[in-house]
Amino acid sequence: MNKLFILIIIVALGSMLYPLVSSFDGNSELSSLAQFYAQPDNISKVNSPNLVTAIVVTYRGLDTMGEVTILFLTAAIIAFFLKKGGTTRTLRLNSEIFKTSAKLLVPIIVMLGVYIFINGHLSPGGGFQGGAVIASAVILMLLASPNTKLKHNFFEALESTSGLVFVGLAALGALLGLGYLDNAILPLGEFGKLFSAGAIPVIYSFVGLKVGAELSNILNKFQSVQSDK
Amino acid sequence: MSFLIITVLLGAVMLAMAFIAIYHKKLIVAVIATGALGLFASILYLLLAAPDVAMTEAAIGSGLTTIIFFYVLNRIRTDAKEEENEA
Amino acid sequence: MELIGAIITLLGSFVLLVASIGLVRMPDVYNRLQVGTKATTLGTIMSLIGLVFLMPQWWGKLILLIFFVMMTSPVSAHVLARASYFIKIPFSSRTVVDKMKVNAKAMKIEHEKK
Amino acid sequence: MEYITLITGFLIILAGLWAIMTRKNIIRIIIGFVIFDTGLHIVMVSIAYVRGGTAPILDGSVSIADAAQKIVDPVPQALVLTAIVIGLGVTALMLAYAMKLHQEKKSLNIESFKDLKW
Repeated sequence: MNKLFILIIIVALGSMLYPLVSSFDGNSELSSLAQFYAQPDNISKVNSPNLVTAIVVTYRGLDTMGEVTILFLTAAIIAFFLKKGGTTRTLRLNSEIFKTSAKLLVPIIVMLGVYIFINGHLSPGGGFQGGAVIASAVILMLLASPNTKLKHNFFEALESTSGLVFVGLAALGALLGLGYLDNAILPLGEFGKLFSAGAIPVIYSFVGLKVGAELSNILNKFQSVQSDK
Repeated sequence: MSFLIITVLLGAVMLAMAFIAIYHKKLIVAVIATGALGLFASILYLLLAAPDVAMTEAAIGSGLTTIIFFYVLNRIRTDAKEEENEA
Repeated sequence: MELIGAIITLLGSFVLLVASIGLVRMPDVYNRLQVGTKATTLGTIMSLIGLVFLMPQWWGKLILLIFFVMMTSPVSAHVLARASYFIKIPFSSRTVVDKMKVNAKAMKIEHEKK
Repeated sequence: MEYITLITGFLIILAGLWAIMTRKNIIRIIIGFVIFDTGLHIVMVSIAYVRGGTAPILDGSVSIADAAQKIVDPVPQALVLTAIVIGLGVTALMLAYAMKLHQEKKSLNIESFKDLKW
């Protein structure tokens, strides 16, 4: 009876979604907003080849700021909830092969993450992807040797500093009279080179550091409440 | 045309993965199926010309989410064992 | 040049095909892991070497990729096999030698008292 | 192609909703939320697709002048990019709650949490 009721609700929702499918006839051209972003004048004003990066950092920069705030809040709440249990932990020793290869791989993966968010305005990638890659390097390190104490203060200091620099760079644009989160506070440079697109690589690098530190913090919290038996 | 076939196949596999994730008896298999759903979704994003989204989904949706689920499952399993020992 | 690259890539894909047949044919987890790692690593590396011949301007990236495959794939299979040994997944009935049995007791160790 | 992905996305959304509403185990409800998220992202990205378009990255193949004719819509992609990262944070938060609930009641069944019912 209960399931029948739920089924009716879902079928009703599906029939509400049906007109969206039947009236959708595919896009043959861009929407007006995207055409505004893709105009040659506006592209040369931002000077970033990757338009997604331009939108995330500059046009919709406030959204990114709110997103980073939400991530910070979830990390803080998780840290508040998961206090470390004081139990004795019995773990199997990892094999030497795994430990050695993890030691070799972790710096390379961190370097790959840094490469991804530094080149975020030239190729696919950016702060969020790079942060996720850095967090996966941290999880590899934690899996290989579960007793490593991550330097908690270091991660928190990194996260706070990057957040402050992000907000500071955003406010600098307003102070210079260009607009909040404008990227023209640094020289725009040549299209398609590494040092171009004004403040976009700088801002995205700090976003990447912040996201990486936050995700690492969350994973470290989840790892430290384990009690393997 | 080949893109069309690949898309249909991917969609069918994704629906099957969602079904497994909902109805399989073992929680571990359900979590793995969720991760596989994320991985197939990242291929779909690549076909839809969104490489940025595909990278994010591959790193987060199939990697980190699965690992967090496994940490929680491990913790819950050990808790349940302790309870059995006491009782 | 292109012919050599194509032949090496074809050989690599043949090795991959053999690996996928072996995945179905093998009796237990450990044999499947061995097939799925050794043959897959060789096949991937051979395909990448063939690509070096086909696209000579990508050789740096491709050699980096080969290095990554050689670093990650065997190690992950090793860790998987080890974990499945410790949670006592049974061998197939035809297994004769179990060299891990000797030091299984020495593997447990106490960590982190608080 | 975009029709098929759109329909797939909607079906995955409905599957996630079904999982949220019928399952009793809390972990499975969270899995339902993850499935719902994935379907929503697929719908948004497939709405952004333009027929025959390339990725919105202006390298050698796409020049600045004809960018507006060749690329797909970058705005929903940027929104989905941040939504995925938020999804990880929210999932981690829900799992932390689930862990705490299991510590309190030693049970993951949603029907054993009746403290606010009377």
